[in-house]
Amino acid sequence: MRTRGMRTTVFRALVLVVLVIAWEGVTRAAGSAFFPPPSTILGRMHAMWFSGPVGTLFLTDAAVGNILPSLGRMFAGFAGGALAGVALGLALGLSARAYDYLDGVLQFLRAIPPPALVTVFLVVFGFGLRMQLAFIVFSIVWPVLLNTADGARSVEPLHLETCRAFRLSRAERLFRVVLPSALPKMFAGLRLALSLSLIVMVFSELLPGTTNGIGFQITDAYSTFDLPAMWAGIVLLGVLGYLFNELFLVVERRVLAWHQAAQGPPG
Amino acid sequence: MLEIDNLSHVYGGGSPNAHHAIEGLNLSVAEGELLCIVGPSGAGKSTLLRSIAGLISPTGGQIRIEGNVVRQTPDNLAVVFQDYSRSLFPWMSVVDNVALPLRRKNMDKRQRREAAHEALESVGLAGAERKYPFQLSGGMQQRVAIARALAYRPALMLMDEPFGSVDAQTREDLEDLVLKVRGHHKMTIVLITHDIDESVYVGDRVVVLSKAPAHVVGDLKVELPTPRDQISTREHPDFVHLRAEVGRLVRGHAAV
Amino acid sequence: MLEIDNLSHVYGGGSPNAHHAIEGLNLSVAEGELLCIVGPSGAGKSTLLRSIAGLISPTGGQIRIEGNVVRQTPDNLAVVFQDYSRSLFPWMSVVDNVALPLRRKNMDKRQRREAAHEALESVGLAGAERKYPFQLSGGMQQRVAIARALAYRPALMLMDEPFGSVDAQTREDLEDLVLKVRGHHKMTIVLITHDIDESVYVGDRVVVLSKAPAHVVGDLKVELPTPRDQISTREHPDFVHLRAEVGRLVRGHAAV
Amino acid sequence: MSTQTLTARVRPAAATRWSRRAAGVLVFAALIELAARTGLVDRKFLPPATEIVGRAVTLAFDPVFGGHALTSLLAWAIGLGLATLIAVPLGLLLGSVPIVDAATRSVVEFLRPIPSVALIPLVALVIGTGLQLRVTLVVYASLWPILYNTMYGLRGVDPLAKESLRSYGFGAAAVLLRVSLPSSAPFITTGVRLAAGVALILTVSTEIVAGRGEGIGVFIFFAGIAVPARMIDILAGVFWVGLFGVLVNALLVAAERRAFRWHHVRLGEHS
Amino acid sequence: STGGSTTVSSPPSASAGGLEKTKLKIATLPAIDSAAIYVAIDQKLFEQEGLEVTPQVVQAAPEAIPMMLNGEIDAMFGNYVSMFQAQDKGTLKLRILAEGSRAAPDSLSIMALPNSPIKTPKDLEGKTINVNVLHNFQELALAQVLKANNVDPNTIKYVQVTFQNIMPSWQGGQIDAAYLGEPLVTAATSSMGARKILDPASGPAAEFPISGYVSTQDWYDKNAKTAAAFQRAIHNAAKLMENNREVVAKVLPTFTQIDAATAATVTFPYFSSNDNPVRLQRVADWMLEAKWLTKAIDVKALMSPTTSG
Ligand SMILES: Nc1ncnc2c1ncn2[C@@H]1O[C@H](COP(=O)(O)OP(=O)(O)OP(=O)(O)O)[C@@H](O)[C@H]1O
Ligand SMILES: Nc1ncnc2c1ncn2[C@@H]1O[C@H](COP(=O)(O)OP(=O)(O)OP(=O)(O)O)[C@@H](O)[C@H]1O
Ligand SMILES: [Mg+2]
Ligand SMILES: [Mg+2]
Repeated sequence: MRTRGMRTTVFRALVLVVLVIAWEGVTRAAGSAFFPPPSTILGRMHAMWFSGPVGTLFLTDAAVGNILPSLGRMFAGFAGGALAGVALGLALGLSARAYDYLDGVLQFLRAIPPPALVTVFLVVFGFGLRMQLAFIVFSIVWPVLLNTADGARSVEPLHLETCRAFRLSRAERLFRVVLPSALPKMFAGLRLALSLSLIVMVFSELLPGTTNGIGFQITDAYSTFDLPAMWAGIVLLGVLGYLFNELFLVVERRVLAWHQAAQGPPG
Repeated sequence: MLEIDNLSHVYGGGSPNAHHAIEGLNLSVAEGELLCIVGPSGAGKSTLLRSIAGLISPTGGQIRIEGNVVRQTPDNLAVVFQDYSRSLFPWMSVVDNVALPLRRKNMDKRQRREAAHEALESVGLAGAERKYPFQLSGGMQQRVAIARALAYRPALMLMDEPFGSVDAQTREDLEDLVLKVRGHHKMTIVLITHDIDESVYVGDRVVVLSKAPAHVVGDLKVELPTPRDQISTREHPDFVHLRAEVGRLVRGHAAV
Repeated sequence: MLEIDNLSHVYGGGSPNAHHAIEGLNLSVAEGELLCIVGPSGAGKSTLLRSIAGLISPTGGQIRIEGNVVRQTPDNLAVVFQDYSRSLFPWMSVVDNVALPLRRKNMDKRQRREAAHEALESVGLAGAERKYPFQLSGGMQQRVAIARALAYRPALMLMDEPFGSVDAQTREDLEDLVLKVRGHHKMTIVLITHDIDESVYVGDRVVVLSKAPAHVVGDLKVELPTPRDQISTREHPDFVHLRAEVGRLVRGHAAV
Repeated sequence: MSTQTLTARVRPAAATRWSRRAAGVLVFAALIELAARTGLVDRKFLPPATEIVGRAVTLAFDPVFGGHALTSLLAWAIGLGLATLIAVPLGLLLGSVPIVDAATRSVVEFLRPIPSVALIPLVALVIGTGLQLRVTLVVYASLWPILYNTMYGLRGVDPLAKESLRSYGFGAAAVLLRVSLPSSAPFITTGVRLAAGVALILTVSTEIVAGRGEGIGVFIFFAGIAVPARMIDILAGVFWVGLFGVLVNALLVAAERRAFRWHHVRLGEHS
Repeated sequence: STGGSTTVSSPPSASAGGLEKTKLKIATLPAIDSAAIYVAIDQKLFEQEGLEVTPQVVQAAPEAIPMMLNGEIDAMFGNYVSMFQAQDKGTLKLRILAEGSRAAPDSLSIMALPNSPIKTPKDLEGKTINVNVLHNFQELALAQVLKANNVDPNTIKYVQVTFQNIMPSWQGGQIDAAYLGEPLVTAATSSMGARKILDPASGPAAEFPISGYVSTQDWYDKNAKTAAAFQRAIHNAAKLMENNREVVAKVLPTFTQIDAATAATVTFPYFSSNDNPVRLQRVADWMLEAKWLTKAIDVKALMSPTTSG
């Protein structure tokens, strides 16, 4: 078990190394200013963010001033969106009434491109953090909501009958039966929402009045044609996304241990 | 305790392939009675059970429990479903599965665990508490479902072929267990079985249903000495006679 | 045809709560033989069957079919699972469920349908072809699973408590059906059952397994006259004797 | 939460359901109307719902707007179609062959959080800025919901169903196509529904940033740079986008209900 | 209703032969500054040069650079600050084909709402002001003008606010003073009673060059004669526009969101009718001073002499 885990890790690292080398080769050969080689990008990342004093864990002021606020926004938005998505999704999945009343409006909102509503957001929420959070929550809530609703609707009917036969209370049915069996599908939605929250965090930093953040640095870099800096931002997002995803999978493996074990080996 | 009045159930009513599962079924069960129901496969036995439990609403007739018309699941009821493996919650350990319904009772966490433990022990699963359902054999899962219902100590217990997946020895033990529990806690039990011997051995009464649409074609009182005993009861001349009688009824109506 | 050599299976190997389901099991089945396996609940019968079918790989020992070591699912094999309801595909009608495996045979669509239809008819489900599994009663679902295996006409058929959910009459019919099909198509059959009478009635041989970890504790040749007959065979003195013998073996080892 | 009663999961009459939906929408519209009319928000920036809808209706007969809408629709349809065609097989592969998943995971997870805005200049440079730019970005963004719902859907397939087919000698590919795919199809469809929304958003958003003259997004952009900004036009455009989203979702749900009747009937949602 | 195209003198002989390329695609912005190219089309000035020019409206200038690099367009209308940054970073080997617009008095303005405490330029210290894009010509010009007014430009906080959201942010108090261009200046004055605090295009930044028509050095090397013809047409258009508001007002509604009524009242920028490396060099020098460039740029080397009359 453990050795197999080791082997896939090594394998994955190998694939990664090969790809990065290929990337370096291709970009060097192409020599386009728009596609700097990864070594240049890494150099820039180091200079911009990771060449600080030991006291701040090598983080520079730019890193502290941009990466941390971005992460804060992202996590707050993710938490809000996930919570709202789960709550609404459960309501929609469990209650035909709630579904009927809300379906039309939610499907309408879901299709709306947030960039078109910036002015409305601005007027309703004002400049800055509140608007950014509203923006993130509004954008990431949908995958969680839809997948949770799907999960709550697809609970094994005999499980529900068992609940009714033993007259479990609503709360017990919700927390001990519906939620656990919807959990695998919810996690698919949460995993989508996690990386989406990084993306929308970048979008939210394009909004009027933003003065810091990874997304802010990316757009500022592009508007001044500092392409290595833009790529540094992109790579940072990729790395962060990768790390968050790994973290997410650890949580998922713990929470869904029964599910994976019951499913047996994949294939 | 339980009265069923002219019960009918039609699946897919209105559609061209509607299925009349039950038609004009009358039955009443006294408090504390253990009623066995036998009948051909697909007759409508499980449908009847679901109706009693208030899980489906009959398309005709009425079911009353202690005088009240069943509109939703009555209080103090436990069901052992025929599809036992699907009725267990895969994300809970065996003991949690058994303890879950006990939250309805006034019991604290420790008491619930103890009751669950005791029930599991009584069905011969003392070592399996911490396992998950998928780690158990078919027969063991079935016994978990039985333990869950037993631990609940309901006033009315509905069992749908509860011993179908266990070996002969275990089956006999479980039959005796049900008889014992019934005696201790004054439960009313409705038990569906395909085993004619079993129906006569555990039942106070055996009701034979016809092929679909199901209605009662035989209703036999079992007057064998109590406590029953696996060897002497089965050798009792009345047992042999009743068994033959039930067999005849089942066969006669299965063939129609 | 089938040889099992010192088979062992451990679930969750390495972990502290590893479970030895099978240990040092030896068994061989001749071509065309109908072998019945009986044993206590949780012994490891289903595990044995899964190993033969190549669905799990044993942690020790070897299984050979026609001389070839089983590494993956062997050709020309059919399984009736104990948890029959989950083994049916809910998105397919009953007839499609039965016809699906026939795609492995050289049959066109019409032939597959016909074969499926015929198999369903033989298990008494002629009217249910167009229904979906969830619209059937438990016993009917079980018969669909049997029909699927029968329609396939495998060289080796593995059946895990195939008649557990049907009524007495249907059960007898199905037993005779299996005997008939076996005679016509020269199948080798391994059948797990909890019904000791059944094991003696249908089996050419009855193997008794011990409690977990399972190994063979009894291996009885059944030499009853063929063709078997539900009434005369069961009255045959050898039948009564063998039945008692098997019962003793099961009980003796269940109690250990 | 009506499952405690006998009528649990029995869907009420279609008329009831539609009137409830209409009620929900009306309440929503009334809230906007009120917010604008009472001055809770400046109606310069959020005009009353009736005015928005009125403007949307006149837009429907405006051939210029029609042209914009058709352009967007085309990009949306091609993008979503391609995303589905790519993501479902890819999801089946990643979900069923762990080694491929392991090998590609770092790359996939690295790519996923890259925002499409950052990609616009790069993609534009490599493949140009026409329809292909929009379609590429739409595919890139709407791929993920389908891919993940496919992968997670596969995990939920009953192992015994898979074993059943395997035992008849079917290979891994056949089991994947005949058991795993149909069994997870309802959840994959949910992914497609999600992706349809994402694709719509991406189409319009890309147009707002880099539309090159055509598309609803361009219409919205131009309304925004007018002085004063024509909020009513922006919101009327948004209204059509939202309505289209509702329509597409309803169609997908109806198609799903037809195609996967077994799923819904078994769950007791008699339609 | 043409504005008298016959008055423009141009040597048709020059265009007759030898053009490397006659069909041009040029990226433009939906803003007044881009007017010259539309006037040139409207007045058939390109035709006279033997050119057929198709404008391609883009929503922001940086968007056009990839298009120019992959050959989708031949040239673009962009602001010098961005272009010099691109040149400096090596993203682009720049070639300026023709100058475009320069700030005219009152075409840009720092404004305050009527009830704002900001009255004089000095009051701007420490205040938040919007810009369309950070680190661009707006900041560059304002910094010079503030210095000339004894205000420390470094105390100003700039926030990037998209065009459409300037008004709501301003009214919502999220910016203290607004940095507006036309037609917003006119609109804010007339509809909100906003007061002008400072003209960022005055004093040292008077006639500040904003945007021009640029292409790549590579393209220029291959199409020198076409470039010259293009430059002539643009300059001729600018000459035409100098004393003739109508030719401009006529084209504005076709590519901007400015209606005819507004077009008649807004303040236009200056449109350059010749190329002048000296005034353009100022932009590069200020950028270097602001450390927006890593090395000096010799603007003259990027320009061609004016060939039009
Ligand atoms: N959900 C359903 N939709 C349509 N028909 C159904 C449904 N459930 C059961 N039926 C039909 O109703 C009849 C009675 O089913 P039921 O499950 O009550 O039989 P049963 O007596 O329990 O049989 P068994 O002994 O095989 O379990 C069967 O013919 C079955 O096909
Ligand atoms: N996936 C699993 N993980 C761990 N333990 C398992 C697993 N499957 C089965 N077991 C254990 O292996 C033992 C044998 O199981 P098996 O299903 O083979 O029994 P069986 O003889 O078929 O019993 P029954 O007659 O009750 O079906 C049981 O004790 C069970 O708990
Ligand atoms: Mg039943
Ligand atoms: Mg078993």
